[in-house]
Amino acid sequence: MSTARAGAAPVGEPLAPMTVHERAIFAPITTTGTGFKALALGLALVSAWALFAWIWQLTHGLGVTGLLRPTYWGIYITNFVFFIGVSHAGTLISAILRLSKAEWRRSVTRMAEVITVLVIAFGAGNVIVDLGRSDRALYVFRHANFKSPLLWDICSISIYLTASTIYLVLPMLPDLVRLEQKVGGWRGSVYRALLRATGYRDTPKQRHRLERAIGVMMVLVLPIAISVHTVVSWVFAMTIQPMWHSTIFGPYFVAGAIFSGIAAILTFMVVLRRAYHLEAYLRPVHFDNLGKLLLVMTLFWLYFTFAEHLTTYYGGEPHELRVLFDKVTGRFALQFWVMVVTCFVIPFAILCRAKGRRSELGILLASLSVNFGMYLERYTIVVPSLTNARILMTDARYTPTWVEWSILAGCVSTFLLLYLGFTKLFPIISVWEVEEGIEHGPRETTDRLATYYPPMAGSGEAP
Amino acid sequence: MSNWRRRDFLGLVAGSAVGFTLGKLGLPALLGARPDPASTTRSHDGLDAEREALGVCGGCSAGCSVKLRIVEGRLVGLRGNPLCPLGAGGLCARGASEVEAYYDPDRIVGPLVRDGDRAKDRWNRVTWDEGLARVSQQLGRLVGSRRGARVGAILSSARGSMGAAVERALAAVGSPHVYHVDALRDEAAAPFAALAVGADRRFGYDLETTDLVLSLGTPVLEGWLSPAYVARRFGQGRQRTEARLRLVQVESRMSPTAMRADEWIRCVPGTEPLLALAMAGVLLREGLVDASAQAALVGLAPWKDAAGRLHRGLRPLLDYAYSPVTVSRETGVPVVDILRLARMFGTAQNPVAVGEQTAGSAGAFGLGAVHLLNALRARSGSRGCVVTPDTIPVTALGASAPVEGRIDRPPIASVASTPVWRALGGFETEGREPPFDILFLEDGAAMSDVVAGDPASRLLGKIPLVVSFASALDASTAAADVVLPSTSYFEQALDVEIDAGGFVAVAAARPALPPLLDARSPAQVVPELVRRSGREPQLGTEEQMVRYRLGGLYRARRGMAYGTPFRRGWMAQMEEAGWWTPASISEGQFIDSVLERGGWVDPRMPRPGFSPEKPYGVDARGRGFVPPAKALFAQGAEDDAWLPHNESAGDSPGTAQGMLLVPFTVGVLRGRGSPNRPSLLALAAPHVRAGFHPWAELNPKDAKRLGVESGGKVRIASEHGNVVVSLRVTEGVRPGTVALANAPAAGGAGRYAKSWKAGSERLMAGIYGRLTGARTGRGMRVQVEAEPKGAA
Amino acid sequence: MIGRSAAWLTGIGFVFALGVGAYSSERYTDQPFPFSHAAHVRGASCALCHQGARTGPRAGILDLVACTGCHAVPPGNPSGEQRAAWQKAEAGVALPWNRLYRLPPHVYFSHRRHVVLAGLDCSSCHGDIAQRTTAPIRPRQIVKMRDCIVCHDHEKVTVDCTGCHR
Amino acid sequence: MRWAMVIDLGACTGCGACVVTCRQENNVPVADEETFYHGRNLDWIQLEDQAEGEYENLRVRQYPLMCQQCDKPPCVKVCPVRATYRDEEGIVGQIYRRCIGCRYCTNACPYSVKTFNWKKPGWAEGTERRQSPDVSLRPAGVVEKCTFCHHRRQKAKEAVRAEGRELGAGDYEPACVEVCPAGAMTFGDLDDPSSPLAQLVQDRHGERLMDDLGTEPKVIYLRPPGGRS
Repeated sequence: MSTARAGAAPVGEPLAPMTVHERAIFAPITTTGTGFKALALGLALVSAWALFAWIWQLTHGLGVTGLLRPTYWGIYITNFVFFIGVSHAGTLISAILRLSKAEWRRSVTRMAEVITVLVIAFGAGNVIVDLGRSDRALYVFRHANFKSPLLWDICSISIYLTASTIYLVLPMLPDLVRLEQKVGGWRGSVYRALLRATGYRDTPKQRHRLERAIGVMMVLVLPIAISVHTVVSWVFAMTIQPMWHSTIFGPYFVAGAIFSGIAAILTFMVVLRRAYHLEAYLRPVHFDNLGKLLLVMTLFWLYFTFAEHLTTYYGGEPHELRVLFDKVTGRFALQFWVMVVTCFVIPFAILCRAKGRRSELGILLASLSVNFGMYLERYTIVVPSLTNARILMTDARYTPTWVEWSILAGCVSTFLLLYLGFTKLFPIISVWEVEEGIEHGPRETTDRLATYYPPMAGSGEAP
Repeated sequence: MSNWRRRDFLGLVAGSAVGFTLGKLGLPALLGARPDPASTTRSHDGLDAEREALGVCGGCSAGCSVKLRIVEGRLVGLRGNPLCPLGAGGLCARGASEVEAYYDPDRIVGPLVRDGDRAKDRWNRVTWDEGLARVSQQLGRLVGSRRGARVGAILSSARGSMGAAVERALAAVGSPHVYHVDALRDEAAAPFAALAVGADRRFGYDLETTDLVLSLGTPVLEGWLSPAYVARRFGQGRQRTEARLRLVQVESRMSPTAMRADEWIRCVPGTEPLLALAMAGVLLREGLVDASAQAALVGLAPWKDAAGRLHRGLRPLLDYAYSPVTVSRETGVPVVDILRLARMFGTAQNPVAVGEQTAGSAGAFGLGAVHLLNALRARSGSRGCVVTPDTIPVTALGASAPVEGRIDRPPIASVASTPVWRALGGFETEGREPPFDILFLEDGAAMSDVVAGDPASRLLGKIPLVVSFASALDASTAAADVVLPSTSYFEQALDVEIDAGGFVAVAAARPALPPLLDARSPAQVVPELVRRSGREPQLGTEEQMVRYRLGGLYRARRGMAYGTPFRRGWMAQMEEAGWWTPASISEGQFIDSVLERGGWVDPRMPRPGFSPEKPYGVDARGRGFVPPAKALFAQGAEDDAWLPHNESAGDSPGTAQGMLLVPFTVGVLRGRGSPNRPSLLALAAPHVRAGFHPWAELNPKDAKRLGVESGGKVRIASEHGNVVVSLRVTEGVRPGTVALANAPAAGGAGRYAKSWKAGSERLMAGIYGRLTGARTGRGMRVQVEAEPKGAA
Repeated sequence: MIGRSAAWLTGIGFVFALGVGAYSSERYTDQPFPFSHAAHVRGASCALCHQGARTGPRAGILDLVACTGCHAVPPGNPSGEQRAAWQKAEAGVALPWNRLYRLPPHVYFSHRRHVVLAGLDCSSCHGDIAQRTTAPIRPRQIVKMRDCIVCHDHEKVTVDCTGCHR
Repeated sequence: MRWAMVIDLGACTGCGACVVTCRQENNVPVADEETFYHGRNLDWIQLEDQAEGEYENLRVRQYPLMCQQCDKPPCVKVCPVRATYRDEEGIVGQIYRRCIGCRYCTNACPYSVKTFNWKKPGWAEGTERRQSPDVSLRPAGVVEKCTFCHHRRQKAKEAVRAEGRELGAGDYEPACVEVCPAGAMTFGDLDDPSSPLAQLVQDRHGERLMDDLGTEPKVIYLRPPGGRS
């Protein structure tokens, strides 16, 4: 373990040599290919277009969307739930992996945590875009009414944002120290400023305290993440709208969040592996394990969806049935059945065979289909219940307009842009964890294995 | 900013403090006082400048008195006048939307003269002098050449000061042609029904004590008579505990009236009169008819006339041709329902049967059958519901116009008159020259019977000069060469004779508001035209005309200014006993009190229409004739011609294959004034969520068969024309039939009403009931097919 | 020597504050015609001229026309423009005063309720106008909802939103 | 004091005068054809109907539907800024200056009677002259609803207090109640047993819309006695 030199490297000091892993992982930071520039430019264009669409909506009012009475929520609130769902990829999964000491987590955790931190902003941002009077958004704090699930939402999401940002930055500190020594140029001053702000110089004492902090955050982030998507589901479940007001929404949304979270990481792992040539660090075992997790979540999702729709159907309450049949056989049948196919049939078919889990194309296909499916799932939860109001009869149908699609596209493109930006500034894989794993991993694992079985005769250990 | 020392911080604080105080104190003095720009609005004289004024509602020809709320000279609200005998404080939807019509953004701002021929819809704005000159030249030429009779006026408002002024002015040039087209009354059927009452006089419905309304297709709750009056009586009747009003609606389509009826009798469209005949037969057979009423009717049993010829009696006809079984097969109504209805009608205390104003008119004899039911149930001493109020004793404005030469003579010499547009159509079909060189049209509602391509509309095209008084672009301005926009009723001094409620009343008001736009009332414009053409109509200002007419009420020593129901009841008893105690001393005071309270009413009970004591159409021995009564018999018509019978669908044209057409009129869009009212266009049919354009209704079974769905477009074609309208699929339509909306006066320009083109009246163009002359689509079959999306 | 940066800081602070001070200084409004309350009031109730206060929501101000009732000649030394306004007033044409207090359209505030029913004295909101010799040039304060709520709470009167919001 | 309304469906003729007058009284902008068919009209009260059965046994019940001024309003609970709330006298107010337009309350309301200003309300040229001074114009992006014409209560309270008495039955009624030609609507205080409203609720079979949802609505619909419709 190369210990960093005490104190910051004075300006102009020659850069220290990199280890083999550092060279591989720091490579994407320093070298930016033309493909990256083209992609960044494309994404920037989409984001600019989305900004134009939002300003257009601000000036012309929400009338430019397709929303109407009684379907008052549509694409924006679907975006909100979807992006908050995707955000569960990071902290929740990397926290679980760290807790369970799964050694294969080391090269995946940062990638996931970055998704969380960046995508929450777009989830909450969509609520602001959805407000009729976004200029009065701060009234939510000035005249807060804590009886409203929206307020619970705001609290839990802001806590979750802070917690996951801390949970991202803490494991980055050791890497920052290495970066500051080994990567110069303008990035150097950025790393120096960050390090000076935290005063972290990777001394053994500090490293020990860091690991204990990560341990605390690892435990703390789990309940917060669970609370976030439960509260997001309660925004719908607390009303008495048919097929919203049901107890299954809490766990259903959390399962859905983990489900779309894993899908999101898998997609990013495949793309980053190919783009930044990280084949050495993202081995088939990663895809295999996460693929199994995704398979489990697919089944979980199917279980929850089936349970919800069966209870609604069997209960036979007229308003609920009207929404159910509108989903299953009515105006939303296409979205509903495409959702079932993309959320269960395709992922299950690919992931249940090891070959599927290990093949790059299989994983990409499965995760993209789950991402798409989960977006449709949120759409078929939000819109049909509102369209089939209990007594208001209306023939007008909600069809999203270009403004809504542009803002959705803008959210995705800006998120990817930020993600790319992150990879250009910080290592996407946590170098010190990987190296620590290589050194201490095998020993720790074997020690741990030993504790699983009865002590060998004569080894002198306590049973 | 690399390293902050305490000194830097102190420096910043000191600098800011000094700067702020200087800014707060010194600068305004330097720049000079700047008045707050937003504060230059006028401060008011303390009071909110809010006042209330009385007016007459111009939404239809009923003449409800309304109370206007005017804040700072702006008309802001409208309520019913609590003293009004019609609405008693309530208003119908059209009345409530009068404020919207008053501020209609597409209202005509000033006199217009057409630029180019009538096809091109381009107008030039002119001053009033130019506009009047354009018309008075032609009028002068006619008057000069002794052909003053070739001037006509067709008005849509009820008889009143404006109608009298126009009549008086045209009489001054020797023309008798002032006709009233009344959207509320079935213009053609009303006189015919009066014939059944045996007296050529206005007749009405006094619904105060009615406990059963049997409606054979009449849209009772959708703009029939005066909607405010009918709604009030219906509401009171339904909230009574004893003798609660029941409404039975016989109609093939579930209209808003059928929705609220106690019973909705689903019959084959157009066969409503058959039910009336079957019920009459049951009443007679089961003796549910008052003996004295039966005795007063001639023609029930076979009888001999003065010349000794034997005539068939009505009862054998009813028993043979209209027994419940045959009628049940024809109408689709189960026999048990026919018997139950007849007994219900027979045992009700104060029933009334109504059959007028059905879009597919029930035909003359259908109305005869409906009023036969009323005649059979008339009892001595009962007030009855069909009443014949006396004439309203307003003083006529000078000599009344000559009668001969009027064009509304019917084809058969009977008292009934023919709708003026049907009569004009007659000129066209017979190839005669149009009777007018100048025609005045009050507004689109005056042309509600005219449909593009009709003989009447073709004749209208031939009339050299058509002048419209409409206040907004509508059907009449489309046909006109000169538009002399009329002021709103709230800007005129006027009185309107009320004949909707069967009682005798006149609504009157002074101008509540100054003219909003450069408009004048026809009551000023027509006399002015006549003066400029060289004749003198001897008419004063509007206010003088109104006061002169109201003077007659005082001299008639009857009635009182609008008052509370208690005062009306008390005054009625006094008048019954022969006393008349006006609250005011002089005629001037009486007229002022009438204008201040909104109108004049004669509270005495209107005389019942049918009553044995006063037989109708008396024969030699003083006995009345079975409706439609004596006049037809007098012309020696064949027996079955004058006895009430059902004009079978066979003899009305259009027996081609296809679905039965059920035309219906949209209640809120019926009436006069601006058609461009978004609130009403949105209220056309809340139960099928239709509005702003005509629509068709199909039963789900038919829709599936035709492969169309709600919201799509369908093409409906008959021999006379075809229409593409949006479709609504609803269970309220009888399988095998297609219901099609129409609101003739609603069509026209204006940003809200622009897509209300022709509805079912286009399909029925040119088909008129033989006797009544009303447009009828009874028993007409049409082809219905889906219109591919994206087509026209 | 206080050092270069400190001098800079004071300068920037000064200019910045100058602008803030100027901008936030209340605008003030003068009236088209001079009027001295002191000369007219002498103990009479405000509602004598502002009759609206007793009868309805708006207090209102008498027009210049009323002044021509007593004054034969425009009082004080009127400018040419004021003299013309006076001639018009004598002919009965009202001269609009400039409004000081702005009532937002969503607020229902009635003078009668506060003056007659609550028996408040005019000075409690408008301050001591009676002694002024010149017309007040700015509202005593820009009335915000806070001010109403404070007084309503103090007087234990309802602070129900639908009471004043419309 | 709990203001409530009774609508006698036996007497209501479905003429729509209440709908037109409400728009006029409360400065609700009119909807043109495109807004109407796009489901963006802002009516605070509208004629809603429930149909059952097929042509042979079809029964349709049409009734005016406005905010039911619930005693346990689901919309008040969910409003994040307390812009909609139940006032001291049972009317659910909507404060347009605080509403942030999140439309959570419109989704929580089972009756869907809250409307939303999708765009800056358009007043055709000249029609702004018919705006009543008593009610403020709502900006774009704000939810609006029927408040039983509470601006009339403000003026009525002032007038009544000036006469030195408290608000009694008949001093204040919404515009729709005043204009109803059939006299089908009665308005009054549910807590005052002597008011005509309370008697009507007891004598006739009063029915509340979806009262199994626990919202305790205060608009009571009377079915016609014995009538089959």
